[in-house]
Amino acid sequence: MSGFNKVVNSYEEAMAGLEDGMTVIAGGFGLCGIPENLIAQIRKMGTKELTFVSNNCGVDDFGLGILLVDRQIKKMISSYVGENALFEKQLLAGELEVELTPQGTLAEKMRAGGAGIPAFYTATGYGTPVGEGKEVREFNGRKYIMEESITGDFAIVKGWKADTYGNVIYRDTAQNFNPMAATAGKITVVEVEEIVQPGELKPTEIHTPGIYVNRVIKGSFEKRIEQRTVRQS
Amino acid sequence: MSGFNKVVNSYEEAMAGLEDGMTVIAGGFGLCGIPENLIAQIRKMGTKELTFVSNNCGVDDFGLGILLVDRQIKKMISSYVGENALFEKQLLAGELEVELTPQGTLAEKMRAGGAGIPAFYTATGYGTPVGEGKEVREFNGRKYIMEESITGDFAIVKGWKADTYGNVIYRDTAQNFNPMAATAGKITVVEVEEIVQPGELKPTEIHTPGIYVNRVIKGSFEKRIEQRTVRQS
Amino acid sequence: MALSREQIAQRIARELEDGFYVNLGIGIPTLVANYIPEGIEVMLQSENGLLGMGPFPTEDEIDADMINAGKQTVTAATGASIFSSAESFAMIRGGHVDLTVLGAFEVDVNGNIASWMIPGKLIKGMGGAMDLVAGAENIIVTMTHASKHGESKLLTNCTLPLTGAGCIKKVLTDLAFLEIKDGAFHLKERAPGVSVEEIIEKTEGKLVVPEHVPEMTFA
Amino acid sequence: MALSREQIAQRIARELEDGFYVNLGIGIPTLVANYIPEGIEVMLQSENGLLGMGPFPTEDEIDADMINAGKQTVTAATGASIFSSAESFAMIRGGHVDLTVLGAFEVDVNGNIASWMIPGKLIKGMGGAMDLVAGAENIIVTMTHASKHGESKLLTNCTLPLTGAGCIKKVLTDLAFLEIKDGAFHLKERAPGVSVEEIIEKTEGKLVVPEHVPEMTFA
Repeated sequence: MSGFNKVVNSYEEAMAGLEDGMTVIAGGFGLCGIPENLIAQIRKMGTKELTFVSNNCGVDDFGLGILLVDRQIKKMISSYVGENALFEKQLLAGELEVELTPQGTLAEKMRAGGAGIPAFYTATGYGTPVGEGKEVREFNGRKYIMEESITGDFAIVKGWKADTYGNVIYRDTAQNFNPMAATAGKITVVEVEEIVQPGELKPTEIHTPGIYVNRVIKGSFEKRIEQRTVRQS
Repeated sequence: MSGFNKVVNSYEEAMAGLEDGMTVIAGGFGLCGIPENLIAQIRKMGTKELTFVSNNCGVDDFGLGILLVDRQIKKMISSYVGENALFEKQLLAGELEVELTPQGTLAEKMRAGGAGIPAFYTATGYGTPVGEGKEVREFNGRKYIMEESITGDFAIVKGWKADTYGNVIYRDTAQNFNPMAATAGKITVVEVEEIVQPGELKPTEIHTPGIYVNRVIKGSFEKRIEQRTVRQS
Repeated sequence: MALSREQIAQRIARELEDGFYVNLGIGIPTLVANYIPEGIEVMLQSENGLLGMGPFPTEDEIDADMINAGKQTVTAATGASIFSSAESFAMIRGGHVDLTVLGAFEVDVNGNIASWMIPGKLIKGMGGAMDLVAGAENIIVTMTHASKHGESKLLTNCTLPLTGAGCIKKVLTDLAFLEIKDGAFHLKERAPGVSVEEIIEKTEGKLVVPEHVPEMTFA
Repeated sequence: MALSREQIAQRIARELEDGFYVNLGIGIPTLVANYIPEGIEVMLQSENGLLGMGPFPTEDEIDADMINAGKQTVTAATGASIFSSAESFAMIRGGHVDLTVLGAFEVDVNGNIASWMIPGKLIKGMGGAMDLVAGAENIIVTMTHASKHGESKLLTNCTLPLTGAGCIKKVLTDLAFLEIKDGAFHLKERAPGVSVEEIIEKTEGKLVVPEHVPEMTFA
């Protein structure tokens, strides 16, 4: 078996090594493109005191929200949270810490983390509570703040198709934060809808090259819709 | 005609507005994926005192090298230059300025320029001549230098296919610096081998979204090979 | 009379130009898409990673992998591109979006905007709003001119925590269209039947009123 | 006897592990690809934007759009991915490449490396070398132990402008395999028939020599 075969056959194996107190970077936007089965596995494992870096925190009974039930999350680094009642309750009770981060800054922090860039400057958040305590510097007459990158002990990612080498493509807007998350984990686990053989994905269409990926697992997905909006046909 | 139709029909139109003293960011690696006809047009226009940001400077009679003949280039920002005799002559005579920049830093400077990030930190070049005069800062016990981003008055890019809206895909390793260059020009001009209708490129396979592109032109290309290496079949 | 939500959207739509890439915030800004003038094409950018947002899907077209930044199911328009959040905010932060329309709680004479946080209330987060206001050259803020209790939202200094500093140049309220420059609101247009006096009364920050203030007209 | 180019490549190849992503510099490092041990698969990263570099093309397969970092025509291996220069150096700078092999003019006891610039000679540029040495955890430098005039290239302090500071831990010369730690070269192996005395004589920087220095063997 090739040293590049990243496929694992159980969710236990997929999340092996996750320990209390670790930082986990998760892909997804709202409930779209979230690694729902990897999250469910973390619920099952009961790992505690986790820090999650994720744009959102799911809803009451789906996505990262399910990790609130047994208080598995210590801290969220997110741009928008609170689509669920339990989150609010734990936040107000001081049982949960939140570090609100502008969405674009969050995406760039993950990318920078994966790319060996420890910090960058952005105008986003200058003069706001987000900029408080951060270094301010002027470039070409405009003020910017310094933001540091983020890496995780684990990254959990939802792809569409992967080959056994861990090359991944995403489907439509389920891409979102997943490619950056994939680069920023010490151990990156990708769950996908379909696993194909190396060579089946076109080299120029691969969104996440296998070099970033440690484990690949095939799952089946509920893909819950948050805001079902339709027009008359 | 749609306001999104970026197609121009002559190289004069493609490079209209280029003036003496401007900065031009060019895609390409060696002679691979270079905007050869846009470069030829600049030669024809005779524009002078140009600063080029490009990984290389072509060869004697092809690529950016042809702009040396009439001394159109004032300065090169590149990671590797001097594959041609004229370059060496002008450099030694002090007629040409070169700012050598590590290849990865150069790629990131272009990306940052297009992405509104004025500066970032990298370990690349710390403790070397590249780091001299640059701010040094420690993150997690390691030393990094601050590098500022680059933008250009023009970006000249070689794509494979574009639709009329300016969405571009690149072919194989002719991608290289082109996607970053495309984001970093005030006016971005893309020459391609084929222009297709909007909707013909799959949304998730587009490498450069049309929002970055101002003009698209169809060209025909020599695609010269620098190092022809073969194996016996 | 104060503008309706639809009239606000209609008025904003007049700021659109052919070939604009536009980001529309949640709420009233979203309605702008319904009033794009004849002969003008715009492409809608949705910050979760879609350039070229189409209409809502039909029942048959619904796809959980195809949503907008408001988490609503959408379709892709012809010529759309789909990309990562990092790429999406590279576009936004890099100033490539031609127009951003978003709501706010307060704006002030220095172009500051507060739109995401009311101390004492639960804070849900800023989402992409801080990136949008920091990245765009051309922003229209839309909001009611005053609170239900008659307190002005166009201030000398924002009282709420900011979303962005010194970045707003155009405000459309239910009463007026104003530009912000040189430390003042400049009254440009008033809603049909709304008096200059009412606007003066409901604007706490410095207001510059020209001799003639045209009334907006709606078909 | 000093190692041949092929023997150097063979010895480096023994450092490969199954599943390694490897960047091979121009020159001798490129030859390593010819000696990948049985039962081991590696993927070659080429910094112009190719992960999974295959062999040179046949005459029929030659394609100007398919080159490696040495600007040679190449092919893509099965399972390859192709991407931009920014993505390629994100991989490199981010430490995702398992092994980097490159040449040098000098290395010193502090892990400094000089490989790109000889003052007074024409400077062509560093290409990707500075990114490669700054980004990789695991680097093997390969070079001759001494110049043609017998001057050591394993120094107390590099004399030429650096490519990277404090980043080199392993050096393979034509005479020996050495590790750099705690401010010294540690002699690990010697070329067949090369005496420890010769290595001591040709190493200017502090050299730690263990009691027994095994001789490399080649099939």
